[in-house]
Parts: sequence; structure tokens; C-alpha cells
Amino acid sequence: ACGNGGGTDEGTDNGAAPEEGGDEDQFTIAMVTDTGGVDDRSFNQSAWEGMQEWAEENDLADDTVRYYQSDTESDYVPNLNNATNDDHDVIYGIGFLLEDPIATIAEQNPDRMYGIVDSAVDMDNVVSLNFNDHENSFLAGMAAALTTETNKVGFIGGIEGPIIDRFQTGFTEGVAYIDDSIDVDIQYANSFSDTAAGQQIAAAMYSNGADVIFHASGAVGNGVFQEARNRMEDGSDTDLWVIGVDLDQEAEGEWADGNVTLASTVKKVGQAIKLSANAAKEGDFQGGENISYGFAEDGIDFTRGFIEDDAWEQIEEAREEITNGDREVKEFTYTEVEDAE
Amino acid sequence: MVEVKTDSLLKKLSVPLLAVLFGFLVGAIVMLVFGYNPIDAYSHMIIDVFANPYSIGEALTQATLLVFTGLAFDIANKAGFFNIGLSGQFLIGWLSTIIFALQFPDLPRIALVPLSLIAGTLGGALYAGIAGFLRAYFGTSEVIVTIMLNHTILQISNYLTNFVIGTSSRTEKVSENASLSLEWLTEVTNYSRLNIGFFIAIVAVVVYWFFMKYTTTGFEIKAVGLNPDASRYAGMSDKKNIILSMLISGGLAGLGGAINGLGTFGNLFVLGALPNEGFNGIAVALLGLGNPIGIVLSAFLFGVLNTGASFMSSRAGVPDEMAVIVTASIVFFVGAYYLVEWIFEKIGYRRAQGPHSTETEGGTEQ
Amino acid sequence: MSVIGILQLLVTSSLMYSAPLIFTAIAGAFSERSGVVNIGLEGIMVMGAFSSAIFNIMFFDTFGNSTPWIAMVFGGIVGLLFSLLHAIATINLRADHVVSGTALNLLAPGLSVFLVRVIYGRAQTGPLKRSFGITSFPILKDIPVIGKIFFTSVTPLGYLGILTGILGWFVLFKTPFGLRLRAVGEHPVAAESVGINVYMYKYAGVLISGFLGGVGGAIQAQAIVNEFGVLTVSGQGFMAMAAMIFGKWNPIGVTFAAIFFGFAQSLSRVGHYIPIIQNVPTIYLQILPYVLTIIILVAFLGKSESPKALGKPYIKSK
Amino acid sequence: MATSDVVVEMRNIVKQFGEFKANDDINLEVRKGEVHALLGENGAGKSTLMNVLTGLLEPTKGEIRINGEPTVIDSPDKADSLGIGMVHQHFMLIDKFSVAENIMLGNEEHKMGVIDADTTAKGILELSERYGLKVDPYAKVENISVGQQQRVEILKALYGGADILILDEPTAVLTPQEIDELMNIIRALADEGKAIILITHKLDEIKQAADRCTVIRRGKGIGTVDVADTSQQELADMMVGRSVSFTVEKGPAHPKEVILSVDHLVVQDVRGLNAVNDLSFQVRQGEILGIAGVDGNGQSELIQAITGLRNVEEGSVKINGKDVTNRTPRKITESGLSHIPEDRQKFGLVLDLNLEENLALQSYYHKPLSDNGILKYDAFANNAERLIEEYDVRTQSQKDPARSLSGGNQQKLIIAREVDRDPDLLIAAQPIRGLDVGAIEFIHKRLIEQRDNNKAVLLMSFELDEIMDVSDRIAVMYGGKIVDIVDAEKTSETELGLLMAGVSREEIERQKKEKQLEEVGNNG
Ligand SMILES: Nc1ncnc2c1ncn2[C@@H]1O[C@H](COP(=O)(O)OP(=O)(O)OP(=O)(O)O)[C@@H](O)[C@H]1O
Ligand SMILES: Nc1ncnc2c1ncn2[C@@H]1O[C@H](COP(=O)(O)OP(=O)(O)OP(=O)(O)O)[C@@H](O)[C@H]1O
Ligand SMILES: [Mg+2]
Ligand SMILES: [Mg+2]
Repeated sequence: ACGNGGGTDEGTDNGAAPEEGGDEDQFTIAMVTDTGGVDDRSFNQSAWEGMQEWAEENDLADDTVRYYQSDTESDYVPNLNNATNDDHDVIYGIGFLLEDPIATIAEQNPDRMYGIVDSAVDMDNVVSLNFNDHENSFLAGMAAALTTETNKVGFIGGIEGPIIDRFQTGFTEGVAYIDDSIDVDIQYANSFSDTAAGQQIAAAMYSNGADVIFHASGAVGNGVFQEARNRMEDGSDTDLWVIGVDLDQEAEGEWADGNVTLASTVKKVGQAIKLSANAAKEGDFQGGENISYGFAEDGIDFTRGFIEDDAWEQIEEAREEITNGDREVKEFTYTEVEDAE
Repeated sequence: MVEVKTDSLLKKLSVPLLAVLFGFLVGAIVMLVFGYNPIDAYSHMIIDVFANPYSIGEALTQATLLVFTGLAFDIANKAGFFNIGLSGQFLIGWLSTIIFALQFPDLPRIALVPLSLIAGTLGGALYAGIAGFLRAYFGTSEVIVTIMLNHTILQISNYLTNFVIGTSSRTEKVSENASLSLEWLTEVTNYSRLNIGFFIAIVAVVVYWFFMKYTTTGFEIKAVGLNPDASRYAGMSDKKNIILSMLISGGLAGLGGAINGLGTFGNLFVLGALPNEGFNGIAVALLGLGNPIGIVLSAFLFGVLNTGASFMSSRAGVPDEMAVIVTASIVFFVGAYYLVEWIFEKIGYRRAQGPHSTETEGGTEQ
Repeated sequence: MSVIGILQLLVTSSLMYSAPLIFTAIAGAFSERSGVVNIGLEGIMVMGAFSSAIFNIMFFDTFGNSTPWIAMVFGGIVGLLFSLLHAIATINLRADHVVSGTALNLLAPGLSVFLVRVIYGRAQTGPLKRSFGITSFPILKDIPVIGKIFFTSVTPLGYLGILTGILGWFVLFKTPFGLRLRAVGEHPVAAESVGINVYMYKYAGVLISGFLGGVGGAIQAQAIVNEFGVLTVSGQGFMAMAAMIFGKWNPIGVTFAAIFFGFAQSLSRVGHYIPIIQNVPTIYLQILPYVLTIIILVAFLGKSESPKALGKPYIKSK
Repeated sequence: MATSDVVVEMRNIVKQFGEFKANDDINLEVRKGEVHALLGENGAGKSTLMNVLTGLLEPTKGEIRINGEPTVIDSPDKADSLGIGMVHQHFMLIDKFSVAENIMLGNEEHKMGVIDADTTAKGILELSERYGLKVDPYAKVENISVGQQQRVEILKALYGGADILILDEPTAVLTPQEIDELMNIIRALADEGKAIILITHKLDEIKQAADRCTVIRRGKGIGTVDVADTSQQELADMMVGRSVSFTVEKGPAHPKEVILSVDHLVVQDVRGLNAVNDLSFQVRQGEILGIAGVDGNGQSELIQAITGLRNVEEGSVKINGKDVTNRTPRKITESGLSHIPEDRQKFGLVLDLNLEENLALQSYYHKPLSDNGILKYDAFANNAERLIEEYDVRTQSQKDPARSLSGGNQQKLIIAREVDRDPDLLIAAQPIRGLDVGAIEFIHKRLIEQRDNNKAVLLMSFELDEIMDVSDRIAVMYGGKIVDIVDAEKTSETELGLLMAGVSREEIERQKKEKQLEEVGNNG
């Protein structure tokens, strides 16, 4: 597996143009995960699956793609460095937590190509891949509003910040678009991993009358699904739902007599990486660009799940409008907040 | 006399050395059971680290931090405390340093670096001091208090990072003037994050060794840890020594955190869990058998294994958790030192008093 | 939300969160009452969580809806086997209890995630096939007010934990076995002198601890997290240790301490729905459980008296 | 006597710890119905021999016969089933357990797996009635006096049905009255047909209670003698292997300036009760003031208060005229006090530090042992070498931990450290507890030497002999107060005993007069 020579003789190879980087002219790409790991059932996993597909589609050997697992935050920089020394042509950092590390490495290796997912690094040798989560969340909001019977829905975010705010604003807009009298209960778990927090917050939301919860909270969401399933199995009076995030989370919602996953917003990180890797392979590396993937670019998706027919129709319609540019979903940015103050 | 000494020195060394050997053996057995090639894995894990100045630098960077938390655990341990709050003290050190450095970005480097490090050290010291104070004056278990303080600081640090001193889950980078990096060191190690902290660690080890061995205060801390009643009788203040040792312990952990903040990252971000350096520091101190040199060596070993773990997984295909299995086994065998003694006995060494034998020894009477 | 609604929420949520803690804290009490410090609880929980998760996934087809319960027992057994390492090290090999416990805490996540990778090729098991759910107790749930608060949509595990606490207290303080176990932790030489096999009772203490700790981990995995990964247990074992000291090594006290932690933790998560504390900034609620524990400890409990021979190796001289 | 009367026979017992032979070919033969004393210096191997007999230790060589049958005793359980019970030198009691729980431990009465404390308590009360060993079965051991704990230990053995009862230095911690009681109980048990093995250093006890005596010296059996035919001097010489002097030789005291002055002192015990209650006295240069009293009358608290280890509630303590009330132990030590603490392992030594370090424990922080906060290990070594030599501390190496020393040698270590500091005031609490005659002689000599060097000495002891032999004046404590201070030359054991029991001076005088009158009447 260590065919690409290791990083020991990096000095000799380093001067070469990026396109000639790999051994035997093999074009290879690699990714460095964030602490969620490559199998996080979220964007790390999506990115890795995309990379594997890319290898397959281009008839390349398995070892042309590789991931570097980060167990802690301290691993980001060394992993990026090892990936650089291992002479991969494009190296992607997955998740906004890798923004600073990518910037550091990209600065030390101006001749090499890097990518960052879910964040932006304004450097000539870095391509930034972002997703219009707000568009997707808008549809989630619509779905929630169209499904709720209690006129109360919930949103559980991981940690407050621009990324999750995008989900939150998209979602509330989507709800309001259908019916602005519907209550949106917004809570943050202050974590992306504390499942118990997810469960307890979901319990409170459901107890308080919400019947659909959209979570944008990583593994915290496991607790949300858990609570919904528990309540359904115990014979809840109302149907309870969860809207999944990043990947199709239908499997998480299964219980003895049904499924609580109403739908999922999907972020096609793999797709974005495929496109970007192909461009780089063709010599058109989009360094310095910040590319937003929305419905128009086929970078995101919304699953149908268990959404009722007429609701789905309305959602489809809105999706169409967004794709065509007829409808613009407000994107939350911190500049707005600052302006407002 | 001299003979007895060398005999026990050999024995002392044999414990950690054999523990390391057994630890690797256990790892190898597990790998064989699951169909991996241990020789291939170990050669990537160890040799690859040394084959590359960058990874040597990274291993040393990690070792630097572990030296601090290892010493921190050790001094509390000698004074009779189980400081399980190293992670929290490490984190508050990191936090305070970053806050300070962000607050005064324009101070000249010669002032900003030491002042920021002092801020971190003080942060850690005072935080651990809470546990020391409560123990000294109220008899409150330092184990519970430090566990609680760990969780508290994790929440506070994440909150501050998110909403007060930073946005979007992290703070800004500190200014150039607060950087711990040394150009030549960075260059020699191919852009590794090895920094001035490394030299601070060396100084800390020497000072620590001298302090514990040759100062009256070090003697007091040791005596209080071994028998607080007798120490009080002998005029030592148990309260003072309890608090002092926790202050020093927290200060060392905090300094480690500060160096991590300024040297490794240059900022602070939201953490999903407490920093590993705290818990690993316990293991480092234990493997080092409470000896400063031992702590340095075991910190280095841990640094190498941690750094090498990623080579093992990416180049030999063995899950990097193998490195953890090896270190855990090493710690286990250090604990089970009697196994080593037993082996010595079998191969004909004279039995000597074990380092941990205590008054509960059956049938022994004074 | 109505007052009853809020109370119900607090009760169910506290019981859910405290269930793993109760078992693990009682586990700690058994080990330490026999004189063996067990900071390895975290590691034991990890092994229990890991093995129950694997069992849950592999044997759901065989055992159906009773899978989580059987997996819980399996988790306990694996916890027991794992604690055997601690027993051998501390009892026979005279290891420092903290060193050995630390080794367990390091080993468990390494070994379990390693095995998960070997089995599943990834670091997490993925969702379990069947988790413990919640139940409404027949008859009890119809008691006015109380039924709604305590017996509707609540985890049976919390109550099982409380029962275990009472049982644990009974065993430790009312049976010859418990008397001997405590004697061994207080004064092993005295115990030996009246013919008690000190090693055997220490083994019993540690292994019971392993079993209960494994059960605690299994509950964490199957009732709360619904999968196994390196973060499944994250720190609960240490919280359990705190509960054990807080509860003064008495299974009933320890149970209350664990429920208190669960309660304080819930308060921080559902506080937004409780009118009086609604406007308290989240951060205060988040650190509340921890700070409150320290305050209570200082103000009301003072010095905890641990078993006298706790942590001291007992060497039988022959 | 017929051999069938021999219940215990230990033949050629050797017990080796590593290279060291703690028992080297010892023979012991105990008969039914006799009190058999086992005599030997500290470290002679008495406890070891008994631990072999009770199955706690496995003999390296030798044979044991119980009731004539060769027997292997490989566990305390086995000993128990053979009817061998032992009261250990260091009590084997669990502080936090009740008396009943301690006694039943290992033999629990239970109903369907639940401990039946009441049945046990009844059994205990029956036994205690029969042998006059009064205890409250429900009291916690930590709350009862040492004397009562001793009874619990004996009851424990009897409750287990012991016919062969071993008592390892049972009187070391008892008051004279308690010792008398115990000796009567021991005789009563023997008369009932039990075999008693009594380990002690106290020759008068042997004379008082024992039938025969086996002497051990440095692990070797010296011989067995009939007590009635052997004098105390002969016993002592056998034990030590040379001629020892019993009488403490001392000239008259020449008291001068007041060194220690205690005024209206009030001190509380752990439970917050006044253990020392409005108490005053003075100690002068050149005298030894003894504090006599039954254990638990505030002596320990008094000494802890004077030495700064316990808080003073009211009143004052002055040393050399300087008020040291509630000062730190160090401040008090520095004003000229040395203290040989009652509990040597808890307060006197850090058992895991080596001898050099223990000898430096009080003076490590100033010259020559340290300089400006920096320790001088050379000075540590020289200091230790000198003191070990001078005070005859027996050890393999001065780098060994204090733990490795025998009890007597641990005590010598403390005395060396404390006396060497040449204090104006030396406080010695129970300095000879558990020590053999040789060691006692040595320590008493040192105390008197101090006095003769014009120092003040405060001696606290529960042993009347010691108090009477060594002190110049004797203060008797009862109920936290000093009931009287008497001249050691002029008082009698009876008088002290009455004072210790709380009988007032007036009452004693009255009794004396009555007696005299009676005698006069009788004569006349
Ligand atoms: N477990 C042991 N290991 C090593 N040496 C031991 C052990 N037990 C006792 N010894 C040594 O054996 C010797 C005899 O000890 P023992 O306790 O039998 O003496 P003793 O006659 O009871 O003395 P004392 O009057 O002080 O109680 C001592 O030198 C002691 O240090
Ligand atoms: N009826 C019972 N129910 C539950 N546990 C029991 C019961 N009887 C005994 N035990 C357990 O078995 C252990 C051994 O019991 P038992 O009292 O018979 O042994 P022992 O005390 O060694 O023997 P002996 O009574 O001959 O001294 C006890 O500690 C107790 O915990
Ligand atoms: Mg003895
Ligand atoms: Mg029985």
C-alpha cells in the first residue's frame, strides 16, 4: 500500500509540477478527515465515498485515493503534511475545522493543490467547496411545516456558528413560507457528539408539543432519533418525526412498526470532490475559487422519505424554483449580524 | 553498599524496559490473531518516524506536552493526590494563554511570549489550586473535584471560544509576536510544529528534578504525601504542601496547555472532548516511575508511538488503535512489576524488598 | 408546558441519563469496599458498551426484542472478564491500583475500536438493531399525578438501577458475604486472621464491579447512544467514580448521587422549558451539575471516609 | 505429667524470611490447663512462632503436633478448627464494625443469608458474663477504649471456641487495674482447662500468672523453666543473654526554672467534648514530671495540645516563658520542645522514607542538613551514621526504609532524633510501649540523662511501674483534670491507683486515717 514512495525523499520530488507529482504519472487524491472519522455517517463518509467512486469512474487503481484519519485536532496538520509528503496531487481537508491547517500547509507548499470542504481559504492553491445548506434546510422547513399536526416544530443544532446558522435560518424560512404561525423551537446541544444531550433536548421538545425535529448536529442526532423511536414504540399519541442531515438517515429512524425519519437533507460532498478532482486532473484546478454547490449544481439533495404526496408536490415546486434561480433563500452570514448591531 | 545499589538500579530499569517489551509483544500477538503482520506494522510505526525529520519533530512536539502533564501528575502523586484534572488544567492553560495573547497582540515578542505563557501557567495553577484548597480546608476529595472541574472548563472554554473570544467555533490566530516557533527548528524539522516549548520542557525537567531532590520544599511534599500525620508532627504544614503541590501540578499542566496553544495551534477551538494530553500524562508519569528522566523517556516513547500510529494505519493497514493497545499494555506491565520481580527470582536473583510493599503485609509485625 | 409535564420530563430524563451511572457507581463501590481502587470503571464501561453493541447487532435475529437485555448481560460478562485483568494485576501481581486502572482506561477504547474496525471496517458500529426503549408501567401509570410523573414513558432501567442499589446495599451490609468483603477492604490482615480468604473476596469485589460496570456501559450504548464508537462512554466512568465517592461507597447513597448527576445534567438540557430558570444563560446551566456537585460536597458532606485499606496491596506472607 | 496433657507441641521449628531466620530450631510444648509464657526481646521471633502455629505463616522446617497428632496448619481456618485462637499484638479489629460484627467475622450467624446480629450479641453477652469480659456488642470498635478492644479480641477467640488461646503482649496497652483483671481472667480460663500461651516482656506478669516459661533469644529457643522456681532476674538474664539491671538508677532531682507552664487548659476530643478540662501544671528544669492515669482521661489530647497537634480551646501553654498556645507544631518545636509521640507509626516516622531521612525529619530545614532551602545529603548521612551508632539502632543499612525496622528499633530511631536535638523540654508519651527490658533500660537511662543535664521532661505512661521508677513528681489525670500531683518518692501504688480511679485526696486521707485508727484499734 505504500507504493507512492513515502515522504522521505520529498526534497527531490517537491520541485516538480503538481501534475507530475505521483509516481508513474498516476494522478492521486487524498483527504484528511476531521475528528468525526471517515465513517461518521456524515460528510467525511460522503467525501470518502465520492473519492472511491471517482477512482472507479476513472478506472484508476484503489490506491490512487486515500484518507488520513484524524483522531484529535492535533492530527490535522501532521496528516496534511504526511499526505503532502506522500505526493498526492490534490489533498482535501474535510470540514471547517481544517480551515487553518489547510491554510498553513498550503502556504508551506505553494506548488501543491489543496481543497477545503465547508469553509473558505482564499489562496491560489486552495479550492473551497461549500454547500448551500440553507436551500436544503428551506425544504426541510417546508416539509416540517407541512407535516406538523401540533403547529410546533423543532430545530436542534450542534454548535452555534455560521455553518449551523445557515441550516437554522433556511429551516425557519421554510417553515414560515408555509405558515408563519408555526412555532419553531430552536435549541443547541453545544456539541456535535453528545448523544445524551440530543436525546434529552429532543425529549423536552416533544414533551413541549413539537412533532417534527430537524437536527443539524452530527452524532448528537443519534439521540434525537433514539428519543423519537422510543416514544413511538411506547405508543405516542401523535406521530413524531425527525429530519436527518448530510446523508439519507432513513436507517436511523427505523423502529418496530415504522420509521421516524421524515426526510433528510443530503450534502453531496463526494460529488463536489469528484468534480473538483476531475477539473484538477484535466489541468483546470480551480485554486483560489470558492465554489458553492446548491440544487443548481447538483451538490445537494433532499430525500422524499415519508413525506405526503401533496406536501412533496409543494416541496418539489420550491426546489424547482430554487434550482432555476427563481427563488432565493436568504443565507445567513455574520456580516449581516454585524451590520444589524 | 554499592553493589546493592547497582543491583536495584538494574532492577529499577528492568521494570520499564521489560514492560515496553511485553507491551509490544501483546500488540504483536493481537495483530497476529487478526491476520496483520506485526513486523511490518512496527517498522512503519517506529522506523518511519525516525526516517523523517518532520515526524521526529512532531513526535518531539507531542513529547514536550506529555513531559509537562507527566511532571504535573507526578508531583501531585508524590504529595498523595490523584490529579485526574490534568486535562482541565491543560485546557485552562491553553485558554488563558490565548486570551492573553489575543488581548495584547502588539506587545513585543520578548514580552508577549513569556507573559502569555505565565498567564497559562497561572490559569492552570489556580484551577488546580481550587482542588488543593478544598482538600486542605474541607477534606473534599480531589478526585471528584478535579473530575468536575474538568467538565466545567470544557464547557466554559467551548462557550468562550464560540461566543466571546472567538466566532464559529474558534478564535483568531494569535499575533506573530506570540509565536513560539523558531525558524531554524522549523526548518531543521521540515515545517514540523516543534517549538521553543521543547527547550522550556528540558528546563522544566531539570528544575523539577532539582526541586524534588534537593530542596526542603520538595522533601516536605514527599513526606506529606507518604505520611501527612507524621509530617504535621514534624512541623510541616500539610495544608501548605497540599495546596502548593496542586498549584505546581496545575501550573505545569497549564504551561503545557499554553505551549500547546501558542506553539502547536496558535489559537483555540471548540473541543469535542477533553485534551488527551491530560490522561496520557498519567500514563507517562506512571511509566516513568516517578523519575524525571523516566518521564522524559516515556513521554518520548508516547510521542513516537502516537506519531507513528498514523504511518502504521496508512502504510501497513493496521488500525492506528494498535498504538494505543501497545501503550496501554506497557502501562499495565509497569503496574504489574511484580511479574518482573518474579521472573528475576526465577532466574536466580536475590529477593529484594519490592518498592510498594506496605504495612498490610500479612503477618509482618513491627 | 404544565408543571406535571415539566416534572415528568425531568424525571424521565434524569432517570435515563443516570441509569448507566447508577450501575457503574455501584460497581465502583463493590470494588473499593473490597479495598481495590477502581479508576478503570471508564474502561470497563467501554468494554461493556462495545460488546453489548456487537451482540445487539449480531444476535438481533436470534433474540428479537429481548436482545438488549441479553446483550446487557453479555456486556456485564465481558466487563467482568475485562476486570479480571485488574484483579490479577492488583491482587496477585501487586500492581498499583491506579496504574492498573489507568491501563484499563487506555486499553479499552484502543482494543474495542480496533476490534470494531476489524469487524466492520470502520470506527463505529452504526445504529444498533434494537435499543432499550421506554415503558409506561401498567397500573402504576394510572396513579393520579405520581403515575404520570414517575411511571409514564420512562426507562425501566432507572428503576432497575435503583433496585440494584438497594440489593447492593443489602448484600454489602446485611449478608455474611458483604461483611467479609468490607472486612477485607478495611483490614485484610484481620480478615485473614479469622480465616477469610482475602484474595477470594477481593476477586469477588473486582469481578462484581466488572460485571456491573459492563452493564452500565451496555446501558449507555443501548439506551442512550444506540451505537458504539470511541465517544460512546466519554467520561461517564469518571462521573460514576465521582458518584461513588459522593455516595460514600454505600450503594444506596451512590444511587442517589448518580440520580442527582442525572438530574442536574437534565436541568441543563431541558432548563429552557422551566419558567424560573428559562432565562438563565445556557452556559450556567451547562456547568451547573459540576459546580453544584463541588458545592454540595464542600458544604454538606465534608470528608469522605474511604475504606481503610483502599489501594494498599495485600501481600500474604507465607 | 502425662504426655496426653500436652496439647501443643512445636518441634524444631525454623521460619526463614529470605536469608533471615526469624525462628531457628525452636521447641515449644504447652499443656492443657497451664499458662505458658513466651519470653524474648523485641524481634526475638515470638510473634513469628505464634503466626506459624495459627496458620498465618508456613514454617520452613519443623513439625507441629496438636493433641499428639502431627498436623499441618496451613491456614487460620485450619487453626480455628483445631481450637487455636489468637489475640494479636496489634489488634486485628475493624474500627468501623461493631463489636458483634468483629466477633462474628468469619463465623457469621445468619438466617437465610441475612446476618443475625442479635443471636450473635446474645452469645457474646453469655460469654462475657461467664468470663467477666464486659463489652457492649452493638458499640462500634472505634468508639470503645483500648482495654475494651482487648476484651473484644479475647471474646473473638473464645467465641470461635478456642481451647488453645494465644495472647501476644496483651497488657502493653492496659492500665494496672485492667492488667490485674486480665491476669485473673487468664487464670480462670486455664483453670477451666484451656491452654494459654502468653507472650509478654513483663516479668512480673509472668510471675503473677504463668506456670512455665519458654525463653527465645534471636530466633533460638533458650529453654523452658518453671516460673515458680525462677526469679525475675534469672528470667531477664536468660532473655537478654547477659545480666540486666532493673532498678532505674537516679539521684535526687534539682528542679530549677519553670520550662513548661500550662494554665487553665481546655481541649476537645474528636467528638467535640472537653477531653482536657481546665487543667494547669508546670514542669521545671531538672525534673521529670510523670502523667499517670487510665487511658482515655485526656492524656493524649493534653500532649497533642501542648505540641500543637490539636487546637486549644481555652487557656494557655508557655514554653520557656513564651506563649505557644495554638502555634504551629514547628513554632512550638523551635521554642525548645522535643516529642516522642504515642503512636510511633502514625506520627513518629514516615515509614517509606529511609533512616537518614527519618532522622532528619525535624531538622532538615536548617543547617547543617540544608542550606538556604537546599538539602545536603552528605550531612544527612553523617547525621544518621552518628545517631544509629550512638543509639544502637539495629539495621542492615541506613538507606533502608524505616518500615524494615522492628518496633523497638523504630522507637530508638525516634528517640535518637528527638533527644539529639537537645531540647529544653522533652515530652515522651508511652515511650516503652511494646519494648523489651533491654530497650526499656536504654530509654529510661536517656530520659534521666536529660533531666540530669538540667532539662525538663514530661513523661506520659499508662504503666505505673514506669511512672513511679522514672518520674520525680507524678500528676494523676482523671476526667480531663489533674486530680493531684504527688512526690514519686513518697507515694504508693495503691494511692496512685485510687487517684487514677477518680478518688479525691481528701477521701484518700480519710480512708488512710480510718485504716490507721482500725489498726490502732486492732492492736489495742
Ligand atoms: N514477614 C516478614 N518478612 C521479613 N521479616 C520478618 C517478617 N516478619 C517478621 N520478620 C522479622 O523476624 C524477626 C522476628 O519478628 P517477630 O515479630 O516474631 O518478633 P517478636 O519476638 O514478636 O518481637 P516484638 O517483641 O517486637 O513483637 C524480626 O526481626 C522481624 O523483623
Ligand atoms: N442461606 C444462604 N443464602 C445466601 N448466601 C449464603 C447462605 N449461606 C451461606 N451463604 C454465603 O456463603 C458464604 C459461606 O457461608 P458459611 O457461613 O456457611 O461459611 P463459613 O462461615 O466459612 O463456614 P462456617 O459456618 O462453618 O464457619 C457466606 O459468606 C455467605 O455469603
Ligand atoms: Mg511480636
Ligand atoms: Mg459460618
